[in-house]
Amino acid sequence: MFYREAGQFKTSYQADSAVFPILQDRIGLAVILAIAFGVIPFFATEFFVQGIMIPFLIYALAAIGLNILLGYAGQLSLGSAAFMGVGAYTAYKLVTYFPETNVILLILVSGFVPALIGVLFGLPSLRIKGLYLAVATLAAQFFLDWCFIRIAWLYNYNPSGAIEMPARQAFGLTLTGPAADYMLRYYAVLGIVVLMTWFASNLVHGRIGRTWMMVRDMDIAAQLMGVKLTNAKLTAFAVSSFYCGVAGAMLVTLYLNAAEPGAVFTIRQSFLVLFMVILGGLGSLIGSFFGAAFILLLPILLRTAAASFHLPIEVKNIENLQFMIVGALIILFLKFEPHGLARLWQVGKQKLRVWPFPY
Amino acid sequence: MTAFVESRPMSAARPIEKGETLLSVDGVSLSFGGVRALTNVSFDIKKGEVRAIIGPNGAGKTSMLNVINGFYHPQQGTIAYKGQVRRRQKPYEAASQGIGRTFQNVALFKGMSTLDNIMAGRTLKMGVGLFWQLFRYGPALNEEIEHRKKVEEIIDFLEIQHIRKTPVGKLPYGLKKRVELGRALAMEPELLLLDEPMAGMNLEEKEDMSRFILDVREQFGTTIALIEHDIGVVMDLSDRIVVLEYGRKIADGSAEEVQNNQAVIDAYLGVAH
Amino acid sequence: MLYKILIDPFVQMGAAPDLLVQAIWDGFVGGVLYALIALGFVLIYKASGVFNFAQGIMVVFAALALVGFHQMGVPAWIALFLALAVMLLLAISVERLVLRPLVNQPDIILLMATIGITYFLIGFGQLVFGGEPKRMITSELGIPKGAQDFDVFGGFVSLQNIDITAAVMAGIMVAALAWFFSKTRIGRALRAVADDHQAALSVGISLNQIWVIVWFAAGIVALATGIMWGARSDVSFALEIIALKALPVLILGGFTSIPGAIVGGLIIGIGEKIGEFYWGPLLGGGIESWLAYMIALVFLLFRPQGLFGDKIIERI
Amino acid sequence: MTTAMGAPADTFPKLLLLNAVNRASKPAVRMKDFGIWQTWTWAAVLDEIRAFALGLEALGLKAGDKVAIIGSNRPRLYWTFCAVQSLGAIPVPVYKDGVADEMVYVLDHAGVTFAVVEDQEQADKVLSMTDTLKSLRHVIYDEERGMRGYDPAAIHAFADLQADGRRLLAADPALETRWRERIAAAGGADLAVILYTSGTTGKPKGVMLSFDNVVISAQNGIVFDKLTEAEEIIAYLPLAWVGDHIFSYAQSYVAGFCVSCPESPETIVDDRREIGPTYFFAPPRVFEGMLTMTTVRMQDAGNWKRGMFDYFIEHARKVGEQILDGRPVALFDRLKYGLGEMLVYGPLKNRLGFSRLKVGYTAGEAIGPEIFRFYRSLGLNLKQLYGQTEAGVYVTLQPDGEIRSDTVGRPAPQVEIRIAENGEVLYRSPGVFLGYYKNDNATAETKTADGWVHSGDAGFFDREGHLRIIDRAKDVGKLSDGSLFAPKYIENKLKFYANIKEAVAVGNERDFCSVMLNIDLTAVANWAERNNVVYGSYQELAGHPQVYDMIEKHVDQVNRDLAAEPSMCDSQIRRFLILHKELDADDGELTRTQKVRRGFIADRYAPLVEALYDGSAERFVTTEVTFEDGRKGAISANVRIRDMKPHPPVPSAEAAE
Repeated sequence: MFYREAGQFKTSYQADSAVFPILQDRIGLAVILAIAFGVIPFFATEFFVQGIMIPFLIYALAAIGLNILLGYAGQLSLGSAAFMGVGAYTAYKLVTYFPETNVILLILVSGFVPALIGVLFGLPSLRIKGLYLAVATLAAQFFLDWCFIRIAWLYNYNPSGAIEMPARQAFGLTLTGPAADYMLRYYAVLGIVVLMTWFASNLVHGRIGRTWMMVRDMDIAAQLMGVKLTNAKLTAFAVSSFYCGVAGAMLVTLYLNAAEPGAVFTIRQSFLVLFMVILGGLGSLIGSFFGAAFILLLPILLRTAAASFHLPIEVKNIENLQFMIVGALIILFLKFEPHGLARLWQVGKQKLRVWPFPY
Repeated sequence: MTAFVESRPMSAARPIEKGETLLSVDGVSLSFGGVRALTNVSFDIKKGEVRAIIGPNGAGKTSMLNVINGFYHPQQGTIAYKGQVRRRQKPYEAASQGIGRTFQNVALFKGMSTLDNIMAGRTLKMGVGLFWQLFRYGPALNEEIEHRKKVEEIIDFLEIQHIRKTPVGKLPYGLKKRVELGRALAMEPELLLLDEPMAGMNLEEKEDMSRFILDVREQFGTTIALIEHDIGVVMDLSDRIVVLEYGRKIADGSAEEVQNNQAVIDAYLGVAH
Repeated sequence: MLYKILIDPFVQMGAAPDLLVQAIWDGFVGGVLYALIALGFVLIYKASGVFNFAQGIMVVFAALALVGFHQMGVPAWIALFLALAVMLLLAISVERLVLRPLVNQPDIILLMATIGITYFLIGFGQLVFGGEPKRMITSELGIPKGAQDFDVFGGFVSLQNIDITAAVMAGIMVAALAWFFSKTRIGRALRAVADDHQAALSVGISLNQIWVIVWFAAGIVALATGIMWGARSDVSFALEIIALKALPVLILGGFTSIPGAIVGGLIIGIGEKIGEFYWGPLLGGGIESWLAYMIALVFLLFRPQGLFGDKIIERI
Repeated sequence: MTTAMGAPADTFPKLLLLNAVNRASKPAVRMKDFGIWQTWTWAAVLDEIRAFALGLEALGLKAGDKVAIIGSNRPRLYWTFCAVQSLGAIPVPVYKDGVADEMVYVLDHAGVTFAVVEDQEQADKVLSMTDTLKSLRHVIYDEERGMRGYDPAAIHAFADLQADGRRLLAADPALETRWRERIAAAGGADLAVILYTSGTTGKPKGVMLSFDNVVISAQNGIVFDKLTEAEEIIAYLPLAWVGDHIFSYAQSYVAGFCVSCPESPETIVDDRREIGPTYFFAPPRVFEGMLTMTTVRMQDAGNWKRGMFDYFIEHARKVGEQILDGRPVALFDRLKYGLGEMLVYGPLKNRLGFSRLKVGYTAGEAIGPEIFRFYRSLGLNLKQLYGQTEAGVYVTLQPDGEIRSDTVGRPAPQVEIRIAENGEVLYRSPGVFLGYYKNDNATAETKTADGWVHSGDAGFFDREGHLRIIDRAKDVGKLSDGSLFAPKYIENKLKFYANIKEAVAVGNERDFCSVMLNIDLTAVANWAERNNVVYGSYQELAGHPQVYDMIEKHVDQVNRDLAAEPSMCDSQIRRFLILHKELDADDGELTRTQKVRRGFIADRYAPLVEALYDGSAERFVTTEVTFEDGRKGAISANVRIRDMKPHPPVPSAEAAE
């Protein structure tokens, strides 16, 4: 309906293969970015920024990470939280060793360690597929989670076993530690997420992304097109773990400030990210945002609904309801819309494009 | 105006000049856990010819292609490609040596568009690394555009412009087959293996596909080995034909020779063994 | 250090064989429980090709239902039957609401659906029965308490009666399943399903019925497992994590083999006990949480089809 | 419009040279090829044309030679016009999908020595005629696919000729000077092009147009509609049609705007949407097709959406044209129209590719008033013009704000019109053709010594000074009771219905009017699906009783309309039938521009016409058909006839919908 594509013709391949070839989409993206950078900081409450926007962006990045592996390269992983954890602990160690260095830089660099470990645990994917691989990634989940508890060096021998973020700066502004300003953190998280989403979008639209999708859709044919499965899968593991790692690093540095041993990067967390990907849409970057928003907002919505309708629901039961709803939605989506919310978005967009004709 | 009379397009069946041997299969045997798929099969493929492999169901035709492709490794026998005998070759190595392939049951990347599927065929020829890919700029973009041009030539050649951006999952069967041929062509193969390129097509689609196959040879000089069930099509298209039955070669020669071969007639009429 | 890893543990084993036997026994009992979970899994995988991630949570759910009914004042044995009824209801619902709509979907989709079931059951179970840990109604069901002590190699080994009961029950259950599969009409049909869906239809049983039957069978196994497990510790959702151990068991045993599930369960159970007991201290303890997966992972690299699975031949 | 030297740019080669200087880096032509819109600037076009012209010259093309151009709308074929003209030779575009007989007649009659063709298909067609075409020496093809193995002495690739031209030019730069001198030497009065009219009767006639004819006509059209070099148009009509020649070639050169050529016939709709033309020309058939497509697709829409669509279309019908014409409209209606623009009209125009349309024209034959109003009510500045090949297109044009669906407008600039006593329209203008090629008799019959041309159409000026065309002068007849019988008028009313594709009315010198109809397969098949009507073939569908019932309602509605008009009341349709086959240009039933050839059809289906008047309820007929490849066959069917009850005359002038 809002699309007026008549007259938007492409005279170069560069324009034709752009990520957003339609003018209206580019405008839409610009509006969203403008709201994220310019409107939210000035009109949103602290709770909204600190309690919703920051975790939403961080989890969206984690979901992008898993989506690269599962949605684009077709490799199931149940260990995303562990890779987030590796990123978190790397960041913690880095800020300990390099207190003067720009913390944003350290957060980004933190992705390299999980990338390496991701490749290590991705090695079995060369021999095994699908369901078996899921079990292999569980090994990563439990082993790494165990490491976070048992290897005292990781938490600087803190007697409580927890990590606590010291105050660190970037560009002369304090971003971490309990005293950091939430708005500065928001900008840091937003900047990192936008940058990395842009990178991810470039990757999946280019040669490497195509290779991943080839492996996902038909690995035999991919080999006969000259794809080395080893390289393709391990790159996916590396990039995916890098993204999860950076998300994990942001989680402790810019959101939680601290992490109790064995409480944050658990298998439940892995499932949470997995659900974001499934509900949001396999193989869709925007879906990762939808999925993260949905999973994070659901408890808030439930609580609000319970409060506004004066339903006699205890707090713990809201959590239980949330479990049930998520579980049921997973099944419903798999049945009716395996490509998740992103697919609904796509269909909606397509409907608007062919409007007034039926889709 | 006499010149015009002689200048009809060349007929499809006209034999082209025999070239050197491109691929030779020598005494190949293959079995899966005791089940024999191929037994002592030998034949060769010459540069520039259309070579057909025919035979009843279960004759081992697809296994033969898989051996050539490096997907299966024969227990006995050798395969020499461009004069070089190869050992336990991986499929992607076969691809990098110029062997392209289509499949019996269309093996397209179903989550991707026609364009991306054919772009996938260019994978081997692309190589700009992660850094530029992240920015989709500079070498990465140039490479993408350069290969897009090649891909567009193939799209033009196969007359599939109208489905360029359609996800392949939505295409009718005949078009899927055509896209798959396009994907194989994008590799610019020297040897193109076609596994039943016309299976499940109607007469008109078969005619189109036959024309494309001959055009491929004419335009790109590609050597073609194909498996096909439609004997009429095979006879029209191929220069030479290998006939397999129960994993053994029972005949090899021109369409005429094969047609008059008693063993072939028996195999096709289903004489009991 | 190398000495500590390679030699010292074996010296310890030799020095105190009674402790070794005790460790093996403890591992054996844990292994039996793993094996039972894996068994329920294999049942479902064989008949419907579904990788049932929810098998672990079904164990918890079944045990919770049993205890929950009892807490509501229902006598233990009736609660047992009610719990069975709940599992039947679950089997029917799963078939209706999950399997039937998702028929012919890729494996990975079905796996994710069972993760959905897992979450649903967690929420539903806690909502209905409460999330706090509960005591299993061991004595009410007549399961013996106490322990038997045996003299071994100069020391003594203590076998809990509960554990013995568990082992015996597991044995009975495996035997019953074996009998069911080979001697009954439905059992034969189930086996046929694994090989050929058409063949099963010709026996006169619809696929949907078969799915209900195997899910119910898996539910019974889950209830039995839940009772045993609950008797050893509390009934709580912490079991969920432990139940995931069934997955490495399956990797070892193969997804389709009942003997594989048993042997795999025992290997994992004994292996992780011994590993924890002798090597754990070197690593700071708690290696039980991942050792099983690591064993499975290493195993996968060398024999992806499992001990008893069929070799996977990839056809193009 | 003068060249650098100050001489008037009165030929296309001169205009090209001018544009290559003044608009050197502006786009001149685009074609969607290899997935993107490949673009040539005016400077690039000059280079291409010069290279090709020099190549042609080297091959022996001489001034006065005739060059056939056969193919679809491709930049190279358009360049051929100018390249040929730059050498003083004459381009002769030919309908590419014509049957061989027709084509061979034209090529032979024109005496072409060169043929520039699109691809192998057209090359083969021309080559198959070489026995007849003694004068043909060379064939040049654009698309190289499949062209290996042809004799290189007589058949050449377009690109190869250009390469020759470029090589020669590099070797001898003076060639260019001589080429430019020759261009400068030509003048506006010279013969520019020969366009063969498809003709409703008889053999095609070659209309000779001078540069002046075409350039001045084109210029008049540009001034009239204030066209600029920024216009975007899409070329999709046959090259041999005067409309395309003026709009896609002449006006592009004169105004300097860019012409876009679609990728393939299957992608025209998408390509049009991508380009979003600002200036668009189409015969009524195209607009009918789009409306049918819209109607059919909207029938698949959900209830609420269809309801919304119908609601706003209804509103547009009420106020859309007033708003377009700048007449006063109530504020509320205007707001509602604005909402409709957002929800329906805007998106619909976007889907049709008309979001940027500045002015659109329909011509060739009368457009159904409802169809015409539909587009105008959406806010599209669609206008009618009346034109002929012999006039260099323009005879009359509708000025902005004076648009009526039933008139064709005022005389175009520099055109004089008078009505002959028998009602025939005569015109005289600078665009009036030189004569028919090698056919002085026909020229004498059509064009008087003082330059007046007989249009062959009957018409009159209304009180506002607008010309109304009733029909072909010779087709307007009378029923046996003496009342007026204007078959085309009736046919157009019928064709407004999406389900009716063609209609042929008979009744001249007879007691009453009856019609033979063609159903529209797309629309009726869709209808059949929704109504569970099972059918196996077009023929079966056409003869289906339920289809007859549905069509009967349409016919009845037309009768109701006719009853409302005093002069037409007596020619209400009393009987109708649905033809068992689609009228087809290959069978000679339609002209190449898809007009029905009424006389031919009446002869061909004489048994059916007889049945219409002898009271039969059905008649068995066998009809010969020509297939695409030229083979012939026959189909037979039992065609049913329905009787209709005439409506009494309605005193009020208000026609029901």
